[in-house]
Amino acid sequence: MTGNKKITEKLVMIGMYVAAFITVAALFTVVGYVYVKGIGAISLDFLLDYPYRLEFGGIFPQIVGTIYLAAVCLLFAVPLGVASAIYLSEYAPDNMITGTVRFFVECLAGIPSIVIGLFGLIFLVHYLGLGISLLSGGLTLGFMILPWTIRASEEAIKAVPGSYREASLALGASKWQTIRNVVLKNAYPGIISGILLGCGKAIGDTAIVLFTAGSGLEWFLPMAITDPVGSLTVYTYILATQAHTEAGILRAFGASLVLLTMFFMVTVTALYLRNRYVRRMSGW
Amino acid sequence: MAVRKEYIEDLEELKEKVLRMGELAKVAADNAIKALLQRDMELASKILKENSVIDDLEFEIENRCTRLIALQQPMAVDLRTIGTCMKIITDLDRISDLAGDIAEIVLQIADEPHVKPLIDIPRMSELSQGMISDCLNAFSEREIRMIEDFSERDNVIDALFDQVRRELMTIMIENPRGIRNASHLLFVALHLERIGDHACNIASRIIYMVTGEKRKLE
Amino acid sequence: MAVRKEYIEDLEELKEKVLRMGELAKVAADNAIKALLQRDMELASKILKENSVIDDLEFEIENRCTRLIALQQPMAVDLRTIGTCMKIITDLDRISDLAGDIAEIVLQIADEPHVKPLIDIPRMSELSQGMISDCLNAFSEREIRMIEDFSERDNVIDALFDQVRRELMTIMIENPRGIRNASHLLFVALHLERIGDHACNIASRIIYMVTGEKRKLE
Amino acid sequence: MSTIETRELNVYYGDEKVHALKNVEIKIEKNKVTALIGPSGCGKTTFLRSLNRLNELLGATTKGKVIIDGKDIYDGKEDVIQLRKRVGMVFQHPNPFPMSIYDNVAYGPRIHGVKKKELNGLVEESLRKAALWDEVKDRMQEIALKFSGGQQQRLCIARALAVNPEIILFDEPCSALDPVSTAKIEALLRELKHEYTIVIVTHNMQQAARVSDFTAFFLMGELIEFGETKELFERPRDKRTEDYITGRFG
Amino acid sequence: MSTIETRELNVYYGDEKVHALKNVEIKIEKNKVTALIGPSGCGKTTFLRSLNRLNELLGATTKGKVIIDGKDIYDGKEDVIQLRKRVGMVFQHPNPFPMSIYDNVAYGPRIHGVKKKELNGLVEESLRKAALWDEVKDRMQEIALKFSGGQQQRLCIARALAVNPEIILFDEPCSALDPVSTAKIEALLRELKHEYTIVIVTHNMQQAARVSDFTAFFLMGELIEFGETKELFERPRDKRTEDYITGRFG
Amino acid sequence: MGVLERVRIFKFWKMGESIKERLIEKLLFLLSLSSILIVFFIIVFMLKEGLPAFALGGEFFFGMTWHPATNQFGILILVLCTFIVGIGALVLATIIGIPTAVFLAEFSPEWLRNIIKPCVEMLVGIPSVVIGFFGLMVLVIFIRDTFGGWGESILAGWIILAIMTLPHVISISEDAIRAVPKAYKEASLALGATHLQTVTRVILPNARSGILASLILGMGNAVGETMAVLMVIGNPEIPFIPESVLEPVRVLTSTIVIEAAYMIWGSTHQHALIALGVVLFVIVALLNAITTVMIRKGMVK
Ligand SMILES: Nc1ncnc2c1ncn2[C@@H]1O[C@H](COP(=O)(O)OP(=O)(O)OP(=O)(O)O)[C@@H](O)[C@H]1O
Ligand SMILES: Nc1ncnc2c1ncn2[C@@H]1O[C@H](COP(=O)(O)OP(=O)(O)OP(=O)(O)O)[C@@H](O)[C@H]1O
Ligand SMILES: [Mg+2]
Ligand SMILES: [Mg+2]
Ligand SMILES: O=P([O-])([O-])[O-]
Repeated sequence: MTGNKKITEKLVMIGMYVAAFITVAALFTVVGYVYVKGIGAISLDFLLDYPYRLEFGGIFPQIVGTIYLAAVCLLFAVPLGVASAIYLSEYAPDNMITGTVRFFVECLAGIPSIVIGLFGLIFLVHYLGLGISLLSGGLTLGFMILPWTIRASEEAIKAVPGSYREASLALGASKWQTIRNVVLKNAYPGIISGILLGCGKAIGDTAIVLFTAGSGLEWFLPMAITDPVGSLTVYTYILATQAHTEAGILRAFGASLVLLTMFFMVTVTALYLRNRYVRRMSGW
Repeated sequence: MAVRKEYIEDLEELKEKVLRMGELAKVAADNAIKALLQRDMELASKILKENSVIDDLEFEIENRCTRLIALQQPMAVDLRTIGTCMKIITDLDRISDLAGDIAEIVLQIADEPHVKPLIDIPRMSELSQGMISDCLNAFSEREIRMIEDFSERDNVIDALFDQVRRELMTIMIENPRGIRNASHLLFVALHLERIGDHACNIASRIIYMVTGEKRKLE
Repeated sequence: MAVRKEYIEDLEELKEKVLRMGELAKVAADNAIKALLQRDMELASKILKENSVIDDLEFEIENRCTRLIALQQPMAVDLRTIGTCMKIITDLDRISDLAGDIAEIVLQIADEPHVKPLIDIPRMSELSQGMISDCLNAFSEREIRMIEDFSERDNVIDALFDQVRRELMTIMIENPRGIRNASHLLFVALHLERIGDHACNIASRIIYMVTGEKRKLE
Repeated sequence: MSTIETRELNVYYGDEKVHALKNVEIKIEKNKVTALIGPSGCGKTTFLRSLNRLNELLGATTKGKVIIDGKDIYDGKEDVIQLRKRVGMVFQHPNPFPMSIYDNVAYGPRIHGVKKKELNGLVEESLRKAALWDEVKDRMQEIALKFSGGQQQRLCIARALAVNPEIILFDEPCSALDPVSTAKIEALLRELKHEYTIVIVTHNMQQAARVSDFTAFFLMGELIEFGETKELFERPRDKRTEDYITGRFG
Repeated sequence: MSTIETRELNVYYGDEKVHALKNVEIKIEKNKVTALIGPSGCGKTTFLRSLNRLNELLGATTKGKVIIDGKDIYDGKEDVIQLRKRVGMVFQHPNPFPMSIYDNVAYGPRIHGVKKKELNGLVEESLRKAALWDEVKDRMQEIALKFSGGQQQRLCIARALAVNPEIILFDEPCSALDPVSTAKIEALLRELKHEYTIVIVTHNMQQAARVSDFTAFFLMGELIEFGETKELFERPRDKRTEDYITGRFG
Repeated sequence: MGVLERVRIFKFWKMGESIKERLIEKLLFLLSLSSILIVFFIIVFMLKEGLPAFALGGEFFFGMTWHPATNQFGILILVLCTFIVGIGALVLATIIGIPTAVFLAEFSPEWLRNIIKPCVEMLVGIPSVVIGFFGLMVLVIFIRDTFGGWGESILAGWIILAIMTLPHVISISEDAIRAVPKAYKEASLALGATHLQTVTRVILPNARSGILASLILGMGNAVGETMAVLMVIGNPEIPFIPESVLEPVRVLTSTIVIEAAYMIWGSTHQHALIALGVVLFVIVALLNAITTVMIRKGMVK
């Protein structure tokens, strides 16, 4: 190998190290900054109190509201999504129609959440008169993650080797028995991990919640499903853009910190499950 | 854990069959000379009748060998063993055929006494019997010590044959009435000499089987 | 497109070698009788010398067969062909040995005239030569028509042998001085009869090779 | 322990574009091993899979009759679940489920509602029949994928045995295995034929000749020759069979 | 056209947890075919890959010497690129690049800076040597993956030949092929040995006996016996070799 | 008689099975039908609601001014700015993301990969409001202090969006690179190619379609991203064509969020906003469709 070639190779290597470093640095900077800034805001009061105007009180209703929203969203999207995935990948005949259906599902998976939020605002909140509420917010979030759930479940189901299906059928198992005992049994970690990642999306979404669920500073817990509900993202957004006091900004950081922490818990669980699943499928 | 159990069992069975065939050929040759000595026509007919058993056995062994070779891809000592089996059964068959030839001679000359007391012919027979026995032992034990001296032993038989021939020739010249009997005895001696040769063939095959080296014993 | 080209070439080569060996054995047997008729000691020695060529050929063919079987997994007609080759070379070797035996006899009796004009012995030789030729043709052409009647042809040889024997016996009784020569001629006739038998063995092998059916010709 | 007979069996793939089996008529005897041989793509697998209607999974169209124990399995009345219970199958690549050894074998019986207390005995018996018991009896709870290819394949056999089939189909069961494992599976096949009717696809003619009683030779979707293995390999009747088994193909 | 000699060759995997080769000493002659046989997991592939240092990819640690033409390739001074140029390799599964036939063969020469105008001749010559030219000469621009397994494997051989190696390593080159393709590759090996030193791993003993001049038998990482193929298969010196080649293993 | 014998007598067949099978299939069908209907309904509904705005025709699609107060609804500049921000971010993400992906898939030591990979995966889903907040508090101020101007600018949008797009680009590219069969790599190395040659000549060409797909998908994400962008790009009242990267702009998403708060029900403004959403949706859907097709093609080949 000529010297020239060697030097080029060295340079390319250095370039790659730099790129990788930037990527990692981006994460650590953002997260680190939020944690460092936000840790000062964290106290029991902050976590358990109700907010009062822009710069007072805590974020208890927002934490609970975020959880409520995620719950409603999952309650709606998961059964529909998983069932659709099973039907599409195991039962639906492989023809033009299912092909088109899949294509649209894929498309919807990429729709910006803001557009879905707009739909929720106009259709659910106004046309159906559900108002700005937990129900509207949860459903709209559900719309957003529905295609995501379908896709993730389908992928997990497809990852189960066809040979398992054949083996089961050849043993005289019926189709549903095969799906339940072989396909789902092997796909469920993948499915759950997909759902959790969707859940993370729901927790982190701002625009939809802002349009359909509440204005962020709710100082009460929703008593009914038709009550408005607060959320950490909107709270952060409002404070970040409208509070101009130290205390307000600090609260925004505190809320971000809590939000990030919740998000990390969900994501780490999802990634853990997925890795275990991948390992298992690859034969260990 | 034993792999290819069936194959190894098949090989064992093959060897047993060969030994059985060897035993039968040996007994036939032995009986042929017994019948000659005692001019026992019944024994002679029995040998001829039993010849077909040996033929069938040869046929069966040959089929087994082909089957083993074609299907089991034997290698090294196994391949030599099977090759050896295929070859020595030809010799064994020839031995039993020669025994049959002797038996036929017995049937033709049993009605009159021999022109001379039979001494060297039994000696030849004894020697060749010993060689066959040793072959069979060597084969079953994979031990070639006792068959390495076959060249000398065959030489002894050849020498005896020459002696018998000269003797019978003299008798024929001296006693024309004994010519028929003598010429038959001459054939018997020739056949015994041939049995010795076949034993040598078998021995050199067995040496090859055990050591992997070709050595011609003659 | 020819698959396993090398294997098929090997098979062809094998067959050629066998044919060559057959040719050599046949020539040896033919020459042995020629030498006997003309009491040609030189020719007889030549036969004995060339015997080792045939032995080497047999050894080589056998090795080739083993190699082909062990490595190429022959099936059906190929397997039968190789098996047949392995077996008929034994018979061919025996034929050439018997030719050698006749040649040795020639060396012993060439110094004196034969006790009788040789008519039936050449007839026997001619017949057995014809049988060997037909075998070789049948083998190379895979055509068994000409060898299916070997039983009858062998019977003719056997009958001739009986006749020669009876004749020689009479001569011996009548002319004791001719006994040495006559007994040698007796052996020659016996050897020719054996050559016929070997030809029959070869023929039944070839029939098996071509048709896949065992038929005993005797 | 059943006979299989096909009448004018035709199988097509993809809207009859590929005619994979052409008028196959064969009679497979019970308690025998029948081998299917032929060059790649000749329809061996297709034939095998038409015997337990697993072909349907690949979108094949089947015409003609496959008569198992006197009943045509394509007459529309046959229950495919029952059929597949009676006709077990072992595939080319070992495909145990990613569960424990025990669960793999127990899978079929559980599906078919065998009682829990009978399960242990059944699992053991099946593993014994598959000559695997001694190797795994202390490792029943380990995940099947940890075992060697040969062990996995025998596990698949045990799994098939556990639902108590009458016929077992093997599609090149040894092609992914080393010679030692292959020898074990072959020995197993010889054992199993006393209780089951066995049909096996193989590319290896020596293997076919070693393990089978009958052999069928397929060529381009047609059944060219069918008969006793010994006969077929020693004296094939058809020139094409001979050319194939002597390696002169093409 | 080179000799290979190893001295106290030891190879470990995964932080020396697996001792895959133990003190292997062997001398491979030039212009001969040397076959490596042995049961699964005995280290054949590991040995082969230690000859072109492809083991390093799998995180293997190598100790001892591998001397090719008098130079130890593990002495730290050897340029691994040059080494691999001299020591070509053909893998178990045909792995042509998903490019045209032409580009596949031209890949190596291009990497090594062969001029464009020399390329055509080189490609043709390599394909001829690999006995593939006649089959592909009118289809040079077609993508390689369209061809049959056997053709792909010969293409891989042509690709290896194109960088003009001295030694070629084959790791079970026929195990994924049908008997007909196998026969062609074997014929090719016999041709190639006139120009190259060949080392081949095979599970098939008949194949080893058919194509090789020398054979090495490995067992659990050790070289048990090495010698002329004819000798080794007819008269193995070691009991373990004999047990293995006669199928009495274990 | 073994257990198997007894099992043979056991009656497996339960009448319920086949009915149950069919019920389950019907249920699954209904559920999947409803989710498909929801998807269709959302699309159709949005189209219908946006119709009055689309009816404006050229005025809507090619109008240069977006000023609801004066009933001017021209989206051209919005679309343009959206692409300016999106493409810039994508370029940044490509420059950093692709080498990172190659590094992760081919060169990184195992331990380092175990650190970087989870980071990238975490980065994917970090709530955009958090990143936007960070951008607002740090980046905007930094830009204002360093380069002058408002700080809330295209440049800030680029950087923030690049951070958000980066993980998508890296993950999908890395998967694509890893999906290239190891056999190709071994073959190339065995021919004496260096690792880098192998990567550039064999691995990257084979991962090409996957990598391109990752870029297009990244673009879709950038275009559709809302909160983070909204918080850092300034959003001037009346959108204009920017002349430098330090100027604030307004994109499709931010316009929707900001104006949805005060739109009047049933007004053209409302329809125009929905139409904006539809345009956004169509752009993203097109990009996604291209990606899907490319990934499919890559796999088939
Ligand atoms: N799912 C399928 N769709 C379309 N054609 C198919 C399908 N499966 C098989 N075929 C075609 O049907 C024919 C028979 O295939 P089959 O798999 O039965 O062959 P085979 O004898 O098992 O071959 P092999 O030995 O390679 O397994 C082939 O031409 C094949 O291309
Ligand atoms: N990448 C690896 N990491 C750890 N251990 C390995 C690795 N590759 C091989 N081994 C181990 O090294 C030993 C030798 O393996 P190798 O692949 O050389 O065997 P082989 O003789 O080629 O077997 P086969 O015939 O199955 O290909 C085996 O015990 C194997 O488990
Ligand atoms: Mg098949
Ligand atoms: Mg290997
Ligand atoms: O077969 P022979 O008796 O002539 O050796």
